[in-house]
Amino acid sequence: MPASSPRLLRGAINGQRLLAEVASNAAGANVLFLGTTRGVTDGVATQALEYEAHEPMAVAALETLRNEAMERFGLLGCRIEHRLGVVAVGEASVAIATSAAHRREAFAAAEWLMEKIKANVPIWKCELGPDGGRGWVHPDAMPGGFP
Amino acid sequence: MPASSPRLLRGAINGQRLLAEVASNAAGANVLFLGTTRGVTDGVATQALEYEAHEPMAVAALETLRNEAMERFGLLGCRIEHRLGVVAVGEASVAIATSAAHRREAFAAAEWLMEKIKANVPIWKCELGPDGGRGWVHPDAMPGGFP
Amino acid sequence: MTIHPPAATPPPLSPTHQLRVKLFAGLAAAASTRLLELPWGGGTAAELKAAVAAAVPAAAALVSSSGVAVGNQYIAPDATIPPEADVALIPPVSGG
Amino acid sequence: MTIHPPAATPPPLSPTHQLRVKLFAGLAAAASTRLLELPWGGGTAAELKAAVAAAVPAAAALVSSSGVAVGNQYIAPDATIPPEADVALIPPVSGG
Repeated sequence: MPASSPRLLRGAINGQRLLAEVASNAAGANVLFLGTTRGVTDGVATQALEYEAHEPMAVAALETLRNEAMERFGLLGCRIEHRLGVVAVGEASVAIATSAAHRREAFAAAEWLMEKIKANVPIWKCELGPDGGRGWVHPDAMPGGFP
Repeated sequence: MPASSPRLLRGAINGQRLLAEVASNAAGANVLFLGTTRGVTDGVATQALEYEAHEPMAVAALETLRNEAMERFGLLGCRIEHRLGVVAVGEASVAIATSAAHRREAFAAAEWLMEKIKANVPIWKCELGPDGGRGWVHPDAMPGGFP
Repeated sequence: MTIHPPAATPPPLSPTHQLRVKLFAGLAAAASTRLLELPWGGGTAAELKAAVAAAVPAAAALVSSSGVAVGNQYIAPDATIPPEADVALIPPVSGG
Repeated sequence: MTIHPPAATPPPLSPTHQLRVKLFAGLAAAASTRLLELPWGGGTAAELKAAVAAAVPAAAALVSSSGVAVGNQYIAPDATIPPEADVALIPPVSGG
């Protein structure tokens, strides 16, 4: 698997390293997105989030999305990482780094990837409440577009 | 001037520090944009870029834009830095870090700020060619909206 | 006399053949397992979902809104699931 | 008999009063200076641009597409420039 392939990891995400990995002398624009655990969502306190994935399927889906983003937006570089396990408030659960000649493509690709990851990639979050409560998050929408 | 105020600086931009400065337990989304010097633009080789500014006016304009972005996009944090002097190929000339509860606002604010900075803030770049040639860049459009 | 069936035709599956279905997140919590074993005589993805819902009634609603994957790919509701398939039920995702 | 003009009326500027105009980037390069001194009897931003273009013909085209700032603010073409103003010509910007 190439070094640029998406990764699921249990340690902390290093955004600075991802930016360095997408750097290019042909790039005028570099975007790093970090999705972080909020301490409060819709008025409910969160102690931490816990993530799990269908790992081989998630890695394959992320690789497919990365390749599509590289082509669709003419990117020069693209790195995707997603945490698994417990992610404390303030820590990053997902990171996307993109580079392109111009900023529109770098921004659009990072946003597009986040939309697709949240809609299609088999990764799930569990809310860990301050009282020890656990709740898996399953939006109403169907994954994969099948009714 | 508050620590969150925009800065013009002659040393390297530290994107990681800017992200740390916009971090918040209420943030679910953090975006860092780095505009970097391209080695080639429209087929012409660039050795480096050199930036200058009407410094007090540029800092005031950036502060006004930052305050407007904070309000318009409901940001939790926003930092802006722009280099002055010579910026080598691959180095960042401008950095914007935003944080918000949700990603749409964090992305939109960073894009909006870059549009406004490029259109209105009195900063100029000079292309330094490999043969020692220099050329100030002045787009056809008028600054400040005055014909 | 010995009858040799055509080599290309596999023997019919016993209805007690066990299919192993990977479960995740709320489905695994509801079923109290990450790997559900089901008697499986063959059928479609939609039929598999019905069989899982019958085996784990507490997860029926979440099963009905789940997709089915074989290997690393989602499959359509009318696609057939081979007996030895690497099958997973994919409840609505929430990564990011 | 001595005539006292009303106190609120400043004495008329000598036409040889010097206004200092900050120049940047291509304007500074064309004028070979970052601070242009101009005889200035008062007038609008548009009149200042005409005076700068006349003083630095090599920069005339760029001056015509420049804005005028007093202090940290752009001013409109018909706005008056006070004699001691902190004036700058702002050619089209290219930061970022």
